[in-house]
Amino acid sequence: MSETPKIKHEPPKREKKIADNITVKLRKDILEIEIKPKRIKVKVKPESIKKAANFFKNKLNIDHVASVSGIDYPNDNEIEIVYHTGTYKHKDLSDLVIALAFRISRETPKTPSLTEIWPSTEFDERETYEMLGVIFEGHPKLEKLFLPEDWDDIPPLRKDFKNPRR
Amino acid sequence: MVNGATSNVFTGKLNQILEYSAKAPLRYIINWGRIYSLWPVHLETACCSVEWGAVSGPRFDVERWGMLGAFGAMRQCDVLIILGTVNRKMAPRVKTIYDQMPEPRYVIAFGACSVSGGLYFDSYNVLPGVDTILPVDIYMSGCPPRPEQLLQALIMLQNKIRASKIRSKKYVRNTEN
Amino acid sequence: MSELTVTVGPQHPGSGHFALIVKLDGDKIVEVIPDPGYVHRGDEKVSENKNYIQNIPHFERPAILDASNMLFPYVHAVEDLMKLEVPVRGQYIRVIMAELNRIISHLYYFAIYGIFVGHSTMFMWPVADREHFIDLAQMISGQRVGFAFLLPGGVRNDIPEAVKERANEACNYFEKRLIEYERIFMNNPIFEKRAKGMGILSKEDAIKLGVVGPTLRASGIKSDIRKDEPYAVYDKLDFEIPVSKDGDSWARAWIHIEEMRQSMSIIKQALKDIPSGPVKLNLRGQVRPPPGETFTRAESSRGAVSFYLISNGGMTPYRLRMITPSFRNLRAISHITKGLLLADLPPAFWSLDYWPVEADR
Amino acid sequence: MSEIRTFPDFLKRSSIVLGVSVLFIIIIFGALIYTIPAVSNFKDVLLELIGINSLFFKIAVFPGYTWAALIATEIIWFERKFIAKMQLRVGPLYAGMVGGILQPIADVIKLVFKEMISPSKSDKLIFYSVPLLSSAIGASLLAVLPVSDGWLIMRSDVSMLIVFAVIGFVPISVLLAGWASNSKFPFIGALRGLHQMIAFEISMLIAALSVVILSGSLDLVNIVQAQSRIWFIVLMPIGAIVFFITLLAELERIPFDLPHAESEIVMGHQTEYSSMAFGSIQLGTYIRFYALSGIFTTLFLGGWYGPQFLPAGFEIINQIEWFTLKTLLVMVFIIILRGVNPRFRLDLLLKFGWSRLLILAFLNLFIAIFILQMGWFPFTGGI
Repeated sequence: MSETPKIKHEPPKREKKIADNITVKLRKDILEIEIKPKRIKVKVKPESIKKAANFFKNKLNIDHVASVSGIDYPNDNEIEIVYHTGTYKHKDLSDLVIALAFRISRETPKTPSLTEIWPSTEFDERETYEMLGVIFEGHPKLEKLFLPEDWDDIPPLRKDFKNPRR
Repeated sequence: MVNGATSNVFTGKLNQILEYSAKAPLRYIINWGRIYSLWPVHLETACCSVEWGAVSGPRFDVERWGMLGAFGAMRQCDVLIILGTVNRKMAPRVKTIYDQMPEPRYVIAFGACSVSGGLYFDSYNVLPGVDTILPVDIYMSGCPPRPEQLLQALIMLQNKIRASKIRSKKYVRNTEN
Repeated sequence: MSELTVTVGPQHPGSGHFALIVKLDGDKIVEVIPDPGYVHRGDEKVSENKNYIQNIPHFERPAILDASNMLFPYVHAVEDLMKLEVPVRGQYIRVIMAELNRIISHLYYFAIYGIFVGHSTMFMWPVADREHFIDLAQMISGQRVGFAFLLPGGVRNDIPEAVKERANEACNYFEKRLIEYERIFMNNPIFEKRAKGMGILSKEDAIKLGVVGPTLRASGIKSDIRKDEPYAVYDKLDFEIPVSKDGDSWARAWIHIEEMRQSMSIIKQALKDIPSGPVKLNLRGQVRPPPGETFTRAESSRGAVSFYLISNGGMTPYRLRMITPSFRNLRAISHITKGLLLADLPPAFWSLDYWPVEADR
Repeated sequence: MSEIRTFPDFLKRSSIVLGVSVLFIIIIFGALIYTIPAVSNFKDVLLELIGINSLFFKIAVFPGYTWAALIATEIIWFERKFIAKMQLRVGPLYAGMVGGILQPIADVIKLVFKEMISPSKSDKLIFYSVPLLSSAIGASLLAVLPVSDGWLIMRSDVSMLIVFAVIGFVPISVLLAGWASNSKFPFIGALRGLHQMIAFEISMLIAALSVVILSGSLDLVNIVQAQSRIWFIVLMPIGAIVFFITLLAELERIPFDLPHAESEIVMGHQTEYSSMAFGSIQLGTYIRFYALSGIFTTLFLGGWYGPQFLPAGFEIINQIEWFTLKTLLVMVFIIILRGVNPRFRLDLLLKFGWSRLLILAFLNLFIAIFILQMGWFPFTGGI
């Protein structure tokens, strides 16, 4: 992965403007930025996730997180975590979904929790914790949400999870 | 033999005599009462509860057979309808609820998921059918079953009860003798 | 500290498929801790083992009373990756089914709301009227609730001719019934006393918690994916989005009533404007998106439902995350029930239209 | 000794008690026969004791327990059927020949032969005595209920006070049930019941007091006789409304069914009761339903008197029929209210009870005094 952010496809105007804004302000933290109509995906370094989130919230008016998704990549030995964010306050951007993605190591999956910045991530981070085993540091209540209390297998959404029923 | 549990000085062996002489008509009456008064427990385990709502609604109206809409406390209930998937977190709760119900009690497995796991047969968190933890009386296929199917299941259950014998000893659980 | 902890659910007439751990001080709620997971079936993992067509019935099971709306973002995601253009008639039929489903789902909402405030007639009436719309959906798709009607590339079959007449009949009948609902339920003085000013979710909190759907609109934010990011043919249809400023339980119920009115108007318009032509693309069973990822949204009856699909070009999805509205509204339960009385717990949390199966997936 | 599991088991275990009570009854009857002077023949004595004019017949059959139980069970059927019609349904249909009329009987049979469960840490004695207490409260109200001029079980100078004294036991039975169950939801339900009944009982008493002031008597028979020309509901509509609302609260009917609100606290104080224990609580509630509707008829609807404006042909309807008709109408009205109303909340209920109903009740009391002082009501003290 290169140091300078690169842009895929020919981007639409409005999205490009926002992407440029992000690129200028977070130049050092961004690995890659992907633009599609109404969708922007910003890949950042894992250590600068809090900085990026703060920038999103304060400068771009991103006020809520739709979901926290975790994707397991056993071949790269990494887990990608994607925060899909959006805004209600900013009427013009209501159709825009900005994804904030970063990859962490599969063996020691640790990342700071974003619950302080976006309280709406609480349950999503808990779900990612139990489904992929990602530990969100600073989360107020990092416990099991959906899985049974006596779950003793590895997190089920990891690709090497062997389904006992299949 | 005369002992305190079966007879006493006032009634002698009257209980036993009554029990033997009145067995056949009594059985008919008791079974008739049970047939038309099946109260279900209010337990929703998954999405089939939508169709349960339709069954207790006006078009299918299960109250025609004396079955109330879902009933609050399981202490007064007779039927446990497993409305859909039972997963590993729900399974101990379902078992507890079944244990708390008074005898005689019946179980209807409503929908493919509660019969065999259904659409989720290969899920890591779903039981392969509720009969792994409970004795099931009636199985209903469908995902979700149509409301008419529950009416059919109800009539099947009624026929089952009608043919059953009354056994007074069956309900004694924790006795020494 | 004289705190009493009661567990409401999973076997409780006022909970459904999940549990609420309620801490009480006297009759006042100190804290409500939701305990979901009683219907968690591992949909996201299961979907990784099934191909794109087999997955269709899977994704409507989480909210089976809202089947077509749940499938909308899924088929969009597959179509987006495969670059498919759906025939216009197919899109119109999709919209008709989605709006029928919205009415069916909202009526179920009112049925359960009635039971939760002890109004048994309000359970029976919506369930009775729901059957009319189920009949319509059954005419179109052949199933009562789980239609599996939307496919990547269109819909499964064309609508029969008689639907138009029957739909108009049902809508005209139901418009009158809605007035009766308002009379017996919404404007009932006891219900007004119990719902107005109860379970308030302010505009700021709604934004902060990121809630969706009628809950969000009741808090005064005009947000609806059908308007914000028009999909299918929603940009060609004329409809309003009801918004309330109160943010209480009553406002949330009122939004549902108004949305049913709008849905009926959409169905009527769509049936009038529907062009002729094919209803689906002939994919010859080749539903196999190229590698890539996409994030699609649609407005289900409970709010925005989103699918995040990552394909590696295989027969099955590499990772498919479904973000359901109930899971997002789960965030609001402990927020709005704080400080209420125990008696208000079931009506307050049900006003969010929280469907546990959908939240647990 | 094994635990009591079913109702027949219960009967077996309690057969000693039954035997002793049968013995007592024989002794008492024997003593009565012995003490009655001028014993002409056995048939007369039997008629005296259990004939249609005897006290035994009145207590056991009409207007006593059997009659009330019959009305109670059939009102359950009627309620289910009527509510079903309001809700566009059919209701009970197949149990019994005519529209499922035997539905409550089926329920009772099933409940009798069901297993009896008591929670392991419950207070067994209190737990099993509450169903009996509940039935007893309902039944003892029947004692003073005047169905007609001559037909009542017991005439007392203070029969209205007896009614209120007996009603005072209801909160106690509710509290005992909740306490003895040793479970959370019954406990909350019991406390709710206690709150609700105490809040409404005072208004109820004051509303009834205005009737006493006008009629000048605490005797229910005199109260009815005072209404031979004009019913008290015409003179004191506010009092009638207050009494009716408090009646609903006392009977735990919707919209005041908070003590056993299903969606909130499962079944309230009845949650842990199974089998016939639950059945007799329900039966007691429905007998109380009948008895209190009868009290309302007595106090405000002119008891056994028909309306005065009716043409002559209606004289064939006798007093008992008028009373039953009016009582049933009151019951039907209460059932209709169940179909169209949601449930109240406790704080609203208490506010309503203490700040509205009490004031209205006092207002009504002043109206009654005013009417009396102005001499507009000349029939005080009966005719």
